[in-house]
Amino acid sequence: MEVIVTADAFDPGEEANAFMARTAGAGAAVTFTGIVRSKAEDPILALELECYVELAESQIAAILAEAARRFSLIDATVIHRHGRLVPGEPIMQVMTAAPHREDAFRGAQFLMDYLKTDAPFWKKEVTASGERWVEAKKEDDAARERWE
Amino acid sequence: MEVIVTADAFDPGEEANAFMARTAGAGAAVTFTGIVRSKAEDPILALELECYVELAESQIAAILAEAARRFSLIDATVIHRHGRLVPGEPIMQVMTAAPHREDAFRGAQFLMDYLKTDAPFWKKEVTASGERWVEAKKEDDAARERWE
Amino acid sequence: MKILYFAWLRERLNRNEEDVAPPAEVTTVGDLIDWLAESDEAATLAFEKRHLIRAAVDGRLANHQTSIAGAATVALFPPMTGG
Amino acid sequence: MKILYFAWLRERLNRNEEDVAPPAEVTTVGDLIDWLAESDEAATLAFEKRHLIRAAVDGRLANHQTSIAGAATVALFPPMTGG
Repeated sequence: MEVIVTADAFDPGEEANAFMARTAGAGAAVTFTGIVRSKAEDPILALELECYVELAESQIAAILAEAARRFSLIDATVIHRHGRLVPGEPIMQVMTAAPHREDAFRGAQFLMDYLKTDAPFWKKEVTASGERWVEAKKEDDAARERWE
Repeated sequence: MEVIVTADAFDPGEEANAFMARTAGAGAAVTFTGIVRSKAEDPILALELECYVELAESQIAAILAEAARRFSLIDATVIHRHGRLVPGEPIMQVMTAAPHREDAFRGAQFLMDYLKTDAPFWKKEVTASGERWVEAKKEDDAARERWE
Repeated sequence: MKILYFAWLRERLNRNEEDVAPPAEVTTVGDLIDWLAESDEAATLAFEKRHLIRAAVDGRLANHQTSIAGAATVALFPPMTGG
Repeated sequence: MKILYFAWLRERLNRNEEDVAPPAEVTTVGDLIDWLAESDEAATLAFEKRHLIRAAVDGRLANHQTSIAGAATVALFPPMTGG
């Protein structure tokens, strides 16, 4: 179980390989990568991620422990960046390993749904015409609630 | 949309990076990697994957097209090995990219469920005491049926 | 007509493929399985669990009711276990 | 007691953190928000959408009913948008 909250860029594939290398006995590994997206009709120059680092680390550790317990994960890792990112850059990555695929998938989905609503990060989009804070989405609350 | 049916080993992280590099505009990428598993209580020496290559390629292409349609995937790739593999080696990998995470996750799960039951591969486990064909699982049929 | 065999069906029959010329009354995959099962003792045994045999006709997944009229290649195999 | 602010709450208040000494009757996160909102005009505006303010007390997520008795650090922030 590993939590990495960092201002540094990471290599998604390299991290996935390192994760799988240390996860012996798993038949299934799922990786989710969140990427800075810029829509053609409404381009952004950058995404600024603010973070309450100490709380992020403890919250993610707690969510990981709960995911491991619920879905019998052999291992799981969350990497989450903060600071200024540009379109195309990976924001965060969740990796899960389990004996069978359904647990690996559900573990990763659970982690994502909780991270969206319960990890102290705030996104601000920087556009040519100014800056705007990303609003929390009702769908994210609903997605999280399905696990209650 | 890419289908790779091959006897050669592949690098899971490198393939994931290449996939993400060619998938502009996606906010979410999901990678599932299936790995040869050896249980401590019943170790295997190798996994032999037999394949009807032409049918595998056309079937996987059809499943990919259906997944892209259902889940609005921006891109998706399936890599599936055949031949002799040893424990710890990646057997196959599914990658999906979508604007939002739920579609990327569901697309990858859909692909996995269909590959399990509808792609012409057959697994044989080689153990110290002999060889045995892996039997198809009822759960896999059930998993597939949820999408019907 | 070329028949391809895979996995334990291939092993039990001890051949990867064969060319056959089934009689006119063999019109479906199911008919073909029944006809092949009568070839010899190995075939009778190999096709014993008839309901487990899956098929593809000219490179498309098929079932026991699928017609084999005009088919060049029929593949027969156990349930798939890929992924 | 140290108060930390994040995201648009931090921007509207124009400060990352501050040290405060709330009176004895301020016992919960909700009380603290109401008390801070009275500090000045910027604070009144920043805390206007009271129901949107989330909190953590000494590094644990909290709600408006959570006690702040003996707390060293209270963080206040808008709904989280990570992941």
